[in-house]
Amino acid sequence: MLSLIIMISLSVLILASAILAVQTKNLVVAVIAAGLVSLMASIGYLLLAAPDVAMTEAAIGSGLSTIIFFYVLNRVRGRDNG
Amino acid sequence: MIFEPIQIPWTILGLFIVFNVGLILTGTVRKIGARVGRRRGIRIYQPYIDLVKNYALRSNFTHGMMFYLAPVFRLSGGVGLIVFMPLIYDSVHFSNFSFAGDAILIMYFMFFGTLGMALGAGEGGVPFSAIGISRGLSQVTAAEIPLILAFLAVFIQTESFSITEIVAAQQGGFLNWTLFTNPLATATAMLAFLGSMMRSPFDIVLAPQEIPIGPPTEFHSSFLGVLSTNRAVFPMAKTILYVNLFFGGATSWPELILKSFLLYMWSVVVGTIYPRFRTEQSIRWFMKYPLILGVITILVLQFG
Amino acid sequence: MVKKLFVIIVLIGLAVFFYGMLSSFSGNETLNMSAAYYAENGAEEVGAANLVTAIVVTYRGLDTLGEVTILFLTAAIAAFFLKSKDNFSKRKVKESSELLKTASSMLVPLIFTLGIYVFVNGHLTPGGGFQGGAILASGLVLLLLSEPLQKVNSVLFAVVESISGLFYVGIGVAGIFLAGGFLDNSILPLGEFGTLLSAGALPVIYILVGLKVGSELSGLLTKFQETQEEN
Amino acid sequence: MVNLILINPIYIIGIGLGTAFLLGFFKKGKSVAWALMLAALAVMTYISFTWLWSFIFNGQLPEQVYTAGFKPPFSINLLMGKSEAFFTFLISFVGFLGGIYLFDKLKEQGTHAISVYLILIMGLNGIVMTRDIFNLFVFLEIASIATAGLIVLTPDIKAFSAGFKYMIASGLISGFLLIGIIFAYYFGGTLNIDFLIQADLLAVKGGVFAVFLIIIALLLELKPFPANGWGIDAYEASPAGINAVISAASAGAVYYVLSKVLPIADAKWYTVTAVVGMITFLGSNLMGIKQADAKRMLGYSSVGQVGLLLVFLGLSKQLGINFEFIVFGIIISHYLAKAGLFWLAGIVKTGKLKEWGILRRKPVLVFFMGTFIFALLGLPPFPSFFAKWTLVMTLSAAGMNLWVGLILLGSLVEAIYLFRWLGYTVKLDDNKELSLSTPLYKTIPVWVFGLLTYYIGYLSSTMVPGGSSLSMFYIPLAFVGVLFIVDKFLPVLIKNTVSIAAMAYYGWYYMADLTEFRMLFAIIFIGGGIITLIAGYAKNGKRIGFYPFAMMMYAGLAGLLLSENILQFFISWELMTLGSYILILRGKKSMPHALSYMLFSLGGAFLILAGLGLAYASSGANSISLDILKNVNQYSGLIYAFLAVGFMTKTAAIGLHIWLPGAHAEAESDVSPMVSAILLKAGMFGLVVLMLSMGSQSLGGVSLPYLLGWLGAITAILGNIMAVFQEDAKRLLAYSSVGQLGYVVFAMAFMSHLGWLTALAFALNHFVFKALLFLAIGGVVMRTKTKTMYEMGGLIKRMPFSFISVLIGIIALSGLPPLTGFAGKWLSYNAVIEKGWYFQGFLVSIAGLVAFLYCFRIIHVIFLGQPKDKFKNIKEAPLPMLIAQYILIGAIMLFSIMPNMVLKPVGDFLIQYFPDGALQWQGGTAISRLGRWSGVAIMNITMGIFGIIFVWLLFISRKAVKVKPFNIFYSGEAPSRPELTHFGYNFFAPYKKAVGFLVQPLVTRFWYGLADILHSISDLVRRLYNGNGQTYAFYVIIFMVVFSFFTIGG
Amino acid sequence: MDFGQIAVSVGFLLILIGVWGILTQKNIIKIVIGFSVFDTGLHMIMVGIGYVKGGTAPILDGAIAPGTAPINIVAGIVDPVPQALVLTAIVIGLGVTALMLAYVVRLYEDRKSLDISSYEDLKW
Repeated sequence: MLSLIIMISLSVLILASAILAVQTKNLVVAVIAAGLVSLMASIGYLLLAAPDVAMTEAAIGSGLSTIIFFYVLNRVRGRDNG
Repeated sequence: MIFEPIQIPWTILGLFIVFNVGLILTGTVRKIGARVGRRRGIRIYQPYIDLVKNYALRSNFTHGMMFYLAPVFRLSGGVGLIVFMPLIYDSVHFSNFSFAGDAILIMYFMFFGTLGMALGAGEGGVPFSAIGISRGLSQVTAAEIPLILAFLAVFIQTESFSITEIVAAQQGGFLNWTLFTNPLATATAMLAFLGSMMRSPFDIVLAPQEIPIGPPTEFHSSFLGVLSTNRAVFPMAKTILYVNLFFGGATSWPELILKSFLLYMWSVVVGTIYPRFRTEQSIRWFMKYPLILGVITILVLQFG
Repeated sequence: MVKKLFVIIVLIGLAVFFYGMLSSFSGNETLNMSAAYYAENGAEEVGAANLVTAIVVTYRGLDTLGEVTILFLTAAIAAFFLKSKDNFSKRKVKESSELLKTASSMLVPLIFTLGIYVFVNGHLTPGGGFQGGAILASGLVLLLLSEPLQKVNSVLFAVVESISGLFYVGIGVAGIFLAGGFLDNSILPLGEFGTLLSAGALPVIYILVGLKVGSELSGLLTKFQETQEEN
Repeated sequence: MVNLILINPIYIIGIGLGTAFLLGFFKKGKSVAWALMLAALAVMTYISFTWLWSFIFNGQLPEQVYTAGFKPPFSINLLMGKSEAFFTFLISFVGFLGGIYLFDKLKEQGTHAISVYLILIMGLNGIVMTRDIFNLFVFLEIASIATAGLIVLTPDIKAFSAGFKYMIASGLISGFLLIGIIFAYYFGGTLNIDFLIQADLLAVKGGVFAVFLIIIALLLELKPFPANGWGIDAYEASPAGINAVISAASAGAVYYVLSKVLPIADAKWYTVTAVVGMITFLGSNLMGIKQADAKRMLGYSSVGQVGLLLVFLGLSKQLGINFEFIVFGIIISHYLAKAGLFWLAGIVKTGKLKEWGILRRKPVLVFFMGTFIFALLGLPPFPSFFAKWTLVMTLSAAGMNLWVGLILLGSLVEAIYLFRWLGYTVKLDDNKELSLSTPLYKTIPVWVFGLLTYYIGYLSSTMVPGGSSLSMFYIPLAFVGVLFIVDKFLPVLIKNTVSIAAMAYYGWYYMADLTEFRMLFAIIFIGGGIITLIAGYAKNGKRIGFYPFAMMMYAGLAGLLLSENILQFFISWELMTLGSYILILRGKKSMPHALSYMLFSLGGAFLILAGLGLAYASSGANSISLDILKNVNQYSGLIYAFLAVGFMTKTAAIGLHIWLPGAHAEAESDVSPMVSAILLKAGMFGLVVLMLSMGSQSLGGVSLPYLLGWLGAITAILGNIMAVFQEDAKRLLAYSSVGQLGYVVFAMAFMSHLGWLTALAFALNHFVFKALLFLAIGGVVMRTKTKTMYEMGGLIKRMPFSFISVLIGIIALSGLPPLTGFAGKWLSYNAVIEKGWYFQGFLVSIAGLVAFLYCFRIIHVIFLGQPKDKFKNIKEAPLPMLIAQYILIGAIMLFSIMPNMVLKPVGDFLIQYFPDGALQWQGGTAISRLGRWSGVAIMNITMGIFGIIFVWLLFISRKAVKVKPFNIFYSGEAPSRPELTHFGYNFFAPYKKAVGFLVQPLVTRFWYGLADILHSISDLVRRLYNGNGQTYAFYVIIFMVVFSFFTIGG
Repeated sequence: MDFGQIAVSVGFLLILIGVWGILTQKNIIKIVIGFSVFDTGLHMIMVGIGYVKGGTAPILDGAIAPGTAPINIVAGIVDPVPQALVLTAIVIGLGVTALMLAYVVRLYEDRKSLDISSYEDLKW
């Protein structure tokens, strides 16, 4: 029962961050929100008995992709600001 | 019927008669035309004098090959028409060389002279002749269109192209003439006839006021002589064709001459009444009344 | 705005479609045919405790090879237009703080060890080549953050990448000769189930995958990094 | 056959990948890397080749390749069957040649690019071989990412934006594919395709969703219209060498995948595939019309071709045993042609179609370009022709006429832009500022594929049903081939002589046994061909590109006469069309006209094809003999109408005539007589075959010959009237041909003895005098360098021999006695009265009168009147042309004097078809029921009179002085439009004023209107492709949603 | 409610959100973010599909002791296949995202704009 509650609240959080990621004008917030989606999804994967996937999603989806996003943002924003 | 040498002298005789009749007819018609216009007019034998004068002229020049050939073409056309037509119905001697072909041949042979003439005139390089030719060809072909319809009607009616047979079908009283058996076709043909005779209102081709005398402008002396010879022969040939196709043909020379004269007069009468048409006016005119009449004739035959 | 309206309409259509799919999905009570087979025979045939790894590396080894290839492709493509133009050294880049430097000099070896651990134990515990590789790459990120001026030796990555790739293909081919087929892990003895040196060539393959993924991701990251420094 | 050692196909993937990884060591040695890549590709090609070889020749059975030592469905397995061997071979081979071609680009971008390229080829191979659906997904991803990477091989902004769009769309598509795959796994319990097929997903509730997603995603990968903007942009942006591989290899691979996966679905999905394919085929080709960029246009064409393949796939059940052959033909043609064309596009570099003239610097490449275009459009002797032929026959037999119609329609639309492009290349200016570099590594692939196109065409010809009968083409086509090879080296003199000798020999050896109609047409085709070739001696230099095509045309014409089955007949028809198209295209300003000629011809050919297909189906005899036309059971009216209209595109009946004037008028001086006097008769021959086989048929209660009669009559009169108003001499003659062929059709429609005699007399005459006139006028045009009549004048002095030719020609044309033209007229009157079609007959007579007008004009304005100063010293036409003319004059004279020589035998064999109403002959006199006509007598009498008068006139005017025409000019004023003051301009102005309304270019307006509409639609629809990646992605989603509604039903 | 079903529903919703982002956002980086959400959705669906009610992770030394009879293993674990597939899919997703971002960088360098409508050179 507890896990179900966790799962549902996790789902709500995932969806909320996803909407935030897609809708916000602030790119940094968007990237972080997208990373959060991945991170929370990886928690969800643990609940779904998929530790391998959880690790991968955490390392790659929320880790490396976010880093690449930031590299690109940095690159692009630096230009915008001056 | 096949060719026999004896036909040659008879044909030449027929040709000679037609030639003289044609010359006299020309003179007569001009005289009458003058009288109607309250002028004295020429002497009836004046055409003979003109002809001799032309042949006798000493000054003589040429433009080249086609210039030479033009009168030859022209006269061959006229003579050929006579030669390919049976003149007198049921006469062995005056059937000429009609074994060579039929009415279709005549229809197409009419253009032989026209073509040569136009070409010869063209070589002269005088724009007047070119203008005359353009007008002439336009008008003649326009007139020819209803004519073809009328001819077709006759062919269909008698189921033959042979002039002899067409005349034969009209024997036995004047009510058997095409004039009465197919008045529409005849009417069409008579309207078309006006156009081919180059008389007012369809005489713009020669239009003496604008372009000295049309296509033959450059021709004179013996060349003009040959052309004038043809002027006697060619209208006669056409008239005879009409007589054969629409007016019961002729069984004797007097009948032929009388009918030809009357028919000839038809164009003269109309000519003295109406003023001249411009070329496109003529074309439109031919495309209107005669054509409509002719088409009705054909449609009646085809679907009626 | 009209465009958004269209998008909404189409998305509703898509949602209806998805709803249809969802309602046809009723969850699983038992394993299906394939999964049951793996569950029953995986341990015996492959000798790996981690069934996911067994599937990834052997049963579906060709997928994994393809997947590694995709990363390779991405790095290669990014490389040929995100080229460094050798002018970044002229530019002044802000020095990183001492704290970051010290922290990273301590952390990086740890991270690397963790990564290696993860892929060496891929056949026993959760994790494996990809995860380990990714961890190696994140170690590198830290390195890059702390020492922006240090020219990362991209040649090293390329060599590691090529060698591991070649060996990977080589092991696969060896499978044809020594065992049942391409990428068969039984070219090496299966060993005792559950120990480090078991599951035949599986750990070797996973190590190669880990090295390859790590070097590829690192290569990719440095490409972005270098471009960033470029101007 | 030789046994080749088979190599495990997994090595294709192993070697590809291994080499790609190995390249990492060669960062500096780019040439070594490139060579390694080629070596790898060569080995990959060889592996596939060994398999293909064994499958074809050694009866090899398909072989499963297991990975990881386990059996499917639990591990991934690959399959090497015949299809796999074929497709992998295609992929690796184009990869290999493409690799050579890309030498400079790949070297420039370095080792990375080389390995990406290699991986692309490897991935495509994997796509073809794998039997596991998720593995398929992985390979698809590899291929699409590699493609996205190669798009930016020329790193400019366009390439990057195209690559980005490509990635958005393909990312979405592969996402949906993945959902489909995982659900398929859920419902089917396996990922192996074979097991999924057995699992019958559609039987499970919800399984349809999985099937839908998988199939729709694969369809989307094939870039269906309109959800394909991303693909098209990629084609435009990426380097041509890459496009060649994408178009030739990727499309083939994904197509094969779809055919592999489609069995998981049921019949409905096949229909969906066919419909999507058809929409794509039509839509993409429609888009192609408006394109100005070569690569983009080819992109549309590629997408269209794939659409066509999808149609076949969807209809595979209906195509039955012929499916493989059809797909093989279309795929291999697309493969060779599209790769070849893209390579050429890379050589030309400039994107703009109108700048392709620079390719002419390398005539061989233009030759190959033509080859590829013809192959793409399914013209013989290329493989796609045989495929299309089989397709139409099979579909017709299955009663699927709508599909046949749409496929042919789409092909026609495709022809519009491809032929326009070819026209630009052959005709438009060679822009000197552009450079054309043709390094060996770029031309070799083109050569290889070009030659392969021919070889595989030959192979296909042996595989098609009835293919053994095609050996009749070998000798003539081999001769054409030899001419192509020596074309560059030999002068006209030799080639002309050889050609004449070859034609004479061929005619003598193969065609002497022909009888009846075929003999008559053989005289026209071969005899006429030889005479017109004689005129060819007038040309100097080498005349490159003339003889092969002229001979090809004659080979086609001869083939028509020799053909015994519909396949031979149709191939001959197409060969003739092709040859003549190029001949016409050779003219100076003939580009647009050649295009419209080709389009009308193709349209006609397609109608013929459809008609033959229907006949094949309707006769039910499963035979392709020409006799099936005699045994049609149903659709007879439709077949008759199709074939008749098809043939009449060649005879240029009114409504279908607009190509003719330009094509004939702008052609070279000795090509005009070929196409006008000879080629048009091919259409007539078609009608002869049709009408003799099928007799009279009616459609919707209307007798078709009756309609033909009206059509012929109207064509005759309108064609002639239009001729009257032409200012251009050759155009005038061309319109006259329209009219003359109208007579022929009219007379044939009588279906009576006299009617056919008339038609044949007309045809024979037209052949002689039109050849004569075109040669004569051609000679004049050659000297004066103008075709406008009023700019000439007075040429009789300088060119008397030509004048005489024209004079004789026009007398014969206008049907004046005593020359031959009269024969036709006289016969036609007989036939008309007998048949009772008076009014139509009257129209035809008027047409004759009108002909007289233009005949006169052409001779008058050109040869008579004031000579022009600038032509003062002009020379008579070259001797060879005059010789040809005088041979024809001889023929006219002979025929005029002894018409019985030809007409009597013709009448004799006509009796067996039309026994009633034959002519009686008394020596040279023909006697019909209605009248008589003696050609000899008329000739003799006329000449007698003419001679006598001429001699007499010569005598009386012997002292005539020759003068020069007055030089009348404009009185010192220079008019702004000098032609207005020239009598020869608008010669028949009165007629124009009176009846000009009759010749309003209604038909022209109609076709141009149609073309405009087509262009506007194309222009409108292509606005869909607004260049925005988001919009493209949107289309992808819409496509999916819309199709989900149609297939799953909401 | 089954965890698997929840995961699949969330996955579908994520996909819808991602597609919404791809189709409506003007900024190309936002479009790539939309993609990454889309990808996460895909992965969730896949993992959800493989979930078996009450199953444990498919690792034989954790909840399931080594030596357990095969039939019991079958009863005890979740489906390992989708998990294997997801591993592959995640890495592929990373590749695609990285490549897209690389394109973004290049596009931006050329035109200094992140608006997708600035890149419509090729059309019609």
